[in-house]
Amino acid sequence: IEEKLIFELGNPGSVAVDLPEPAPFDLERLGDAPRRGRVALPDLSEPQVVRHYTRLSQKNYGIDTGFYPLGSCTMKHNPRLSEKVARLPGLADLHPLQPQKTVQGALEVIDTLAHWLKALTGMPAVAMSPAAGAHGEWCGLMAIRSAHEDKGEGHRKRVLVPESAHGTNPASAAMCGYTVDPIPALENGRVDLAALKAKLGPDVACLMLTNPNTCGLFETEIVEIAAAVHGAGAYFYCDGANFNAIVGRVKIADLGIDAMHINLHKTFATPHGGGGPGAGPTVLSAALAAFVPVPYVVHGASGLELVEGKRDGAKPFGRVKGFHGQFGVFVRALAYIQSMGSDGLRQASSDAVLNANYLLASLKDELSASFDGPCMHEALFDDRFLKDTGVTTLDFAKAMIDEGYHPMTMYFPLVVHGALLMEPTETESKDTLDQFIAVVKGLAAKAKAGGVEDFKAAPRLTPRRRLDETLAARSPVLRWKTAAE
Amino acid sequence: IEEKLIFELGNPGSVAVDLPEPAPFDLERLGDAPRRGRVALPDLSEPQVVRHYTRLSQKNYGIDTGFYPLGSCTMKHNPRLSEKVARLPGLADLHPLQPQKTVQGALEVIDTLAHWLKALTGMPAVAMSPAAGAHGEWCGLMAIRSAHEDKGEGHRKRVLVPESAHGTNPASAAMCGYTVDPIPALENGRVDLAALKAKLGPDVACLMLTNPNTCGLFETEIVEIAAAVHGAGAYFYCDGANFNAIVGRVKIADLGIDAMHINLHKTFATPHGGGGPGAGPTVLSAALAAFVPVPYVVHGASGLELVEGKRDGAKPFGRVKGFHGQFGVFVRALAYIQSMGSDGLRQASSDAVLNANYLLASLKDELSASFDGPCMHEALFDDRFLKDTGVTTLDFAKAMIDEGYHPMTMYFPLVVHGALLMEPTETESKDTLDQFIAVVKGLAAKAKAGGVEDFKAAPRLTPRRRLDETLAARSPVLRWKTAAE
Amino acid sequence: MRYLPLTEADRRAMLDVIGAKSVDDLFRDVPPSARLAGPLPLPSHQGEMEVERAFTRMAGKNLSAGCAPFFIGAGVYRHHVPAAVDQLLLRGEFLTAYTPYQPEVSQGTLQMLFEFQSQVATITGMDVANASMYDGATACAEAAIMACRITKRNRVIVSGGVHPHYAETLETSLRFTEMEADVLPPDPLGMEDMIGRVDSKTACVVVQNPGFFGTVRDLRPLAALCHEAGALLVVMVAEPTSLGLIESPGAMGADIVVCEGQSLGMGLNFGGPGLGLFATRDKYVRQMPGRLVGQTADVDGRRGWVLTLSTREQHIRREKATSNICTNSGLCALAFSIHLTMLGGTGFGRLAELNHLAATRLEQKLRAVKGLRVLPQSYYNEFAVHLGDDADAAAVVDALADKGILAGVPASRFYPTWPELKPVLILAATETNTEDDMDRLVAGLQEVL
Amino acid sequence: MRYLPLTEADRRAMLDVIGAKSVDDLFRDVPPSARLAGPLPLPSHQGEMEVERAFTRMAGKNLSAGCAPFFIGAGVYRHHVPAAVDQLLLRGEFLTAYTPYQPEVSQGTLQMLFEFQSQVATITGMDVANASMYDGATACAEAAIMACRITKRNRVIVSGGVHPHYAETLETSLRFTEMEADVLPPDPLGMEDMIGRVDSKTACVVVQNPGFFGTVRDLRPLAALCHEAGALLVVMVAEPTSLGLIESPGAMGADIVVCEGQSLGMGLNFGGPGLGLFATRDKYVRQMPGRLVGQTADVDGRRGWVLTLSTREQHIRREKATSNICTNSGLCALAFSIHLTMLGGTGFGRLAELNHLAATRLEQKLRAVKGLRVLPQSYYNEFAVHLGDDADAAAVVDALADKGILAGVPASRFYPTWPELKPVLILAATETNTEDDMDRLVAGLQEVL
Repeated sequence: IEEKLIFELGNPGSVAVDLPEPAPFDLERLGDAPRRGRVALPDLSEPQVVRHYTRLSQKNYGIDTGFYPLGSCTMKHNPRLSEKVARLPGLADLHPLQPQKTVQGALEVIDTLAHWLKALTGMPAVAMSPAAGAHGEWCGLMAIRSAHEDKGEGHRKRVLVPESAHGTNPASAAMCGYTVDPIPALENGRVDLAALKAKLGPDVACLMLTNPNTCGLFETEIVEIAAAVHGAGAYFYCDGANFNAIVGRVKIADLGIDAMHINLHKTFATPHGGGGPGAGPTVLSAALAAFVPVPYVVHGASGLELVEGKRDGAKPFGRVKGFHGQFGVFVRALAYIQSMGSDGLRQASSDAVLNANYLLASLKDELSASFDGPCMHEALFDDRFLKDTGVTTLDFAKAMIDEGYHPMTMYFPLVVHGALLMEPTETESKDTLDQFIAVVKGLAAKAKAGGVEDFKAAPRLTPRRRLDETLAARSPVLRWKTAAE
Repeated sequence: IEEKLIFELGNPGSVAVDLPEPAPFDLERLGDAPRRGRVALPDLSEPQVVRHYTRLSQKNYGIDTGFYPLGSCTMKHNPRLSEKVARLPGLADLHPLQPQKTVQGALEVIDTLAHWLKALTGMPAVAMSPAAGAHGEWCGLMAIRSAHEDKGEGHRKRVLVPESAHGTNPASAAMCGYTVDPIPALENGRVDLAALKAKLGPDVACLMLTNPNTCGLFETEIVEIAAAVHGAGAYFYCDGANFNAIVGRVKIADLGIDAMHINLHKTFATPHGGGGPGAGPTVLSAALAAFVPVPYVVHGASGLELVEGKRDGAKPFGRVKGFHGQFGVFVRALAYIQSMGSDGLRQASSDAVLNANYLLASLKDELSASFDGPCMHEALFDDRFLKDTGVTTLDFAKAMIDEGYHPMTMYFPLVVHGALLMEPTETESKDTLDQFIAVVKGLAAKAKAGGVEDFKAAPRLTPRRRLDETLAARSPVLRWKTAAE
Repeated sequence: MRYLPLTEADRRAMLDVIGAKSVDDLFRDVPPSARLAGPLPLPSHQGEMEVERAFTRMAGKNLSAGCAPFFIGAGVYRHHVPAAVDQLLLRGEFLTAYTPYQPEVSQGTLQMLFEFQSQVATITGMDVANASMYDGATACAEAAIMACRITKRNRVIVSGGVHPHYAETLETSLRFTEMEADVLPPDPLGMEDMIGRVDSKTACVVVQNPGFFGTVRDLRPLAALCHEAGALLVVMVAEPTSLGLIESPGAMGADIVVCEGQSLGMGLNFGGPGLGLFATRDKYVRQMPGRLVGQTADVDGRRGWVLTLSTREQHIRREKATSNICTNSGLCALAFSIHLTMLGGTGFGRLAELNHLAATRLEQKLRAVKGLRVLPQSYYNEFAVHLGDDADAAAVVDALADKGILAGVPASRFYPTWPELKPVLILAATETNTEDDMDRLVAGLQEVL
Repeated sequence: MRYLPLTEADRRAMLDVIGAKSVDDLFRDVPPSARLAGPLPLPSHQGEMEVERAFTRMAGKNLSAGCAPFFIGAGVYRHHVPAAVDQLLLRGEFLTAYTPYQPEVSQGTLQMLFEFQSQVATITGMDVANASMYDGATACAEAAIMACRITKRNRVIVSGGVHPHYAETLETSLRFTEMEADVLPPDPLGMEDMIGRVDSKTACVVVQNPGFFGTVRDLRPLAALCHEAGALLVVMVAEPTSLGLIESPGAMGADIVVCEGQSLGMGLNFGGPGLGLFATRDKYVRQMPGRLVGQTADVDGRRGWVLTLSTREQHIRREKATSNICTNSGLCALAFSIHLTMLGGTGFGRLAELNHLAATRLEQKLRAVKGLRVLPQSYYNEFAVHLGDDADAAAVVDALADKGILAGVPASRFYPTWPELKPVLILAATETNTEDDMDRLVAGLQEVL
């Protein structure tokens, strides 16, 4: 069933919100720029709106509708309790600028979550306000740069980033005024420690490393890496996107890390919502703790206190967003954390790693595993198994859609050819994995047996089949226009 | 995508509700019938449960997903505000047996809704507790029988019911100890007044008449009918299933009606929920008012009072359900009523009738309209237009599914051959109706052009194609059993 | 008017197609004397904000259960409902669907109901269950009528342990029929004896387990007695969570089991809507009221579900139907089924243990209240207490309500004409009650008694 | 542990397939020194009921906006959100989807975002909008950076009418770069003059309209000034409902428009998450940060949507990207878009009128408060007031909070080092404020002043 755009559904004069007719008033107080005429938005009634968005939603795939093994995205189940408590009026209906004595419970949410994040990582400080992972990276780098400046080492402007890193890493470094220097990987998918050491020098501000890395592997030499980085006077930033693999099994502080953002929406199960919102609190080592940006919560004489400006001893590097952080996400993440508890979080990372290794072990004969196991929370394959079949990684992914699955991550990380990166997460059952394994094996066999045509034609069962991305980019149509426009 | 039964998904030891381990206790107080062993229900985790029910829901069609022109069912939009207010803890989290002073607001909901129902119908009394339409019918008949008994006319045990009536009418009469005597219809789809008069007699308890009737027509001679019924010492029961056609345009009292149930879930927009719950408050004339069953709300000295037993002047015929009526449905219906207001309710019935007549006028040349217009809230067609095509009403209905519509009501009412009864309701837009009309015309043309094979094969695009109802009834499988059972 | 999509321009265009001058024309079949010229003198339409304010105001006049130590049961029980239940319920595909008459577009509702039927049959220990009735009270009445139909007898014996509202509903249902109900006196001690009452005219005996005053009984002797006399045993369960800890009625010999399903998935809702569960033996399935979902196959041979055995129902059989029921409690059945699925066999048993444990804990603590004694010998999560010969339980409840404690239901609310029940109070405890709740109740009772 | 489906038996079977003895084996790449042997000394897992109780307790420590006469704005506004918005948002297909990288299974999110982009472009009067940023503050900073990139200049002038948190965020963002921010002093009277400030080094001027203290300005002269100097005009709108009544920034000559979208669809949420709207001219689209959805066709020629122009983005361009942003505010964009769709053009205008009317009504009523004067000449739904030379607005707000009135924000909270702002209070009024709310505020002010 096709669904029109709202602009095509409107019927001037319909209304989905009954507002009283405003009393007559003059525009005297409105200044000298009143709008002339009605804003050109369509008018719809409530039944039309509800049906429109219901139908649109039916064209989407979500964790709720099926297995979503999208590597590096940690698509785990989103608890319903989190959605419920986030809607308690005493938490949802609070203004960030209310007098602090009227929001002590909200500050307690922030403070309690901060406590958990610090305890789980072993780090002494956390910047709560970053809005997302990339924002948290930037926050961590800002703290690092502030620390260097504070020590009179403002000349350190080179950041080392492995080739396999998420694109946000170099981009965040650039936004901090840093230059990016790539470091290569070894055959076994880990950082080349020797190459790293060779790159270290007095102009290096920090190393940015993802751990577990984007190949789904734990950086075995991480302690040595940290020592080398620190030895060169640089800091060690860790991209925490894959924290879900090790929560409760490894303390970040024990690895020698100075800063790491935590994607609450990945590791702590808050909904991705088709692109966000997320939250990226950044834990910091003692060396960086003083630079936490405002605002932050402290225990004061009359209860919890939100520090919004300068304060003795602190050297905040500034402010990173409008208010006090992604509070709605905090509530959900804390509800998840308290539901799971220390034992549950450890079990979750254990199960996430178990599930990934189960996929790796079950598929390694049919697909080409890029590295030997054990992997951490995700299993990486490349396209060697498709050699000479005419089927590409993209084709293979699209064929999975017709089988009822969201595809794995394709073509990332860039360090292997035609990557297929699968992250099952701990919230999938063995039954689901077994069905998935059977389907993937079946597709691999089909590809090898010459079924390329079918792959090229996939997906067939979706509301739209393959979409022309080149056309979209070549002549961008980025908004609705009337025929006249 | 297939969805297993929960019994096939379970995994012993999983849990979707974390309950504390009970402290050890003896069963001393539990009596002499403790359960031996675990109840044989499957164990699932929350992710599995959420996905299971989400996927099941995707196999359903609802008003939210598309046009639902199911005749006699009034499938109108269900307002979202109603769902919100019904969940206010101050209304949802109330026990029916709390001290009355702690539930004055809840009693106000019941009393306010009762006021509206009485005002909209012009009737002096209403029994609020019936749980659904059929239950309301039975309640009205119980009041009628009680009134006759009270007058010493307990011998009146015959109830007149038109052939076109809903099956609930005769069934309710039977449950009241009445016998049912059918009355025929005229060519124009209305009750045959002469035949009715001939059937009236001293043993007739009442007439049960649906108005507007199940052919979607207003009973033009209803005032004469009422007079005749009353003249014979009988009462006049009206089936109010089709009240949506006339709310705010006709007062029930002005038609000479003694009792009528109101399907709150139809007329006042509360969700049908795949079969219920509904609510069937029954308005009563002065002659029947004394017999309202307990409980009911009155204005007392210290506020609103819930009368649960005998009380001066009242002669309740008993109690019809566990507590005080379908309170959750009342809240939703009242929110709808207050949102619409007197002007909106009148506009709603006007639009409902307009939409039905628009369908009738637009389709009468392609389909065979059973009666000339104007109709009320629904348009009735029969299968003459399918003559010699090989296509049945059923086939036609199934073909509509593939076009994205829920079928109209088929084979009801029984008074025309191969009936197709369409009720668009007022919450559908002209745009929706126009698309629907085009599709129906297209199907009619296809049927006439010899496309019978396609019709027989429909539906094709549903999770299941035509299901074998005979098999289901011949060897009933009514519950899941293990292979061993 | 936010729910009405038609604009004035639409209306005009549609009237033109119809060939009518005005909407009034379309109402020309209404006798002129009955036509209303304009809106009735009632309030006009309002925005969401205004309506929401009005409901918030009404809600504010109530003391909600969550805001008080809460010990009320007597047929409606407060349990924790997992957040997922309501969020799934709100999905439009469930919420806004009609009865699944078109199976091809209703497999969601149908499969859910098939699972529900299976769950109900499992917990009650019966062969088969229907797709729900209005509530426990009406289900109970329907069970009695069904028993009369099966046995071709007319006399229904109703235990004094049956919820008085159910007994009243049953009596009302039989009132103008050939059938008659013999309702025994209230039985707070659970000492009622049926021997000698069941005879060859008895269609069925209706008992509630646990009883209204709390007593849990082994029904096997009674079942044997009934069956010997050719009568059926109808067992009502007002608190189905008890089935996690008490032998199922099916296993004890019941012929028909009815329950109020509110305990799972639904919350309190001031007592409505309820959810009637109805289960019986295979041999009686064609005498059963209510809708049934059955398994079948589609033309491609794939498993699927349809409504079945509808020749029992009013829309086919009219006055000869097993019942007049049409609308059921589908959405409540969904809530019940989701909650029970979330509990699973393991959680269902554990929940029952926690409930019983809460009640025994409450009994322990109540020992501190002088003169109070617990009446039934056995109970699940609820029991009647006697507050002392001079006590008025209704006054006590009233006084405690003023202290913000919702302290059970006085038996006199149901039995105003039984002076010996004036000091009797019915108290329930569930997994939702904290130690602190119980301490506040005990302190409150000590103060007002 | 209700979110974990694996059972012990599953784990055992899976380890066997893997060929590992224990899960610990799978962690063998972790240096032994960094392995934790068991759970950290933190609380264990809890049931829903316990967690819900903990959150209810924390919620109970707050005074929620709905429980008080409420006049706080200053960047976050309280509006009535229709019930349908949240219920649609909760649909799992929206809620639990990822970024729509696989367009065939994401047409819902993609079409919604295309509609969102169209709505944002329409209300701001711009050519094109992206699919959202974190919030208004970060969007504002990104706009300044983009302006520098376009003009190849490094100087950003920030009006004193820009929300101080936004100005701080912007300053922080430029802190370690070649770019520099010149933030003008706070401008409570809306008298700020830019003439002479804009020169050939100026990349852009950033203004907020209505301003932080309320002033509504005609930006056309400023736009002309900027364009003459080769600089861009960046307009920040903190309260987008104002666009229903005030000329759009696009129509007044803005080059980049950023807004905080929280006003529609989202509620307060203690200020986060927010929703950054970002719109610009067609010619600058390839310099824009953030995700974009574009229209295209599938292999069958049917209209569809995809993410497009991603060569601007970090996942393709890495350190050369227009921004590091990846996660956006998709779900907030959905809420905003549904609310705006429900309002429609008609409702959007009317809502703005009601807001302005509420503010003018509040101004009228405040005349009763001696010594109080409204500062800006023009305003939309918010204005700063001066409470008298000796007054301490923070103390006033504090005292009124004790009376259960949430009476705006003292300017000193943002500008602690500006003594002349000590008596200044910023008050907002929206369609949610009743006459009674306003009367209580006025009475409260009269009491404490």
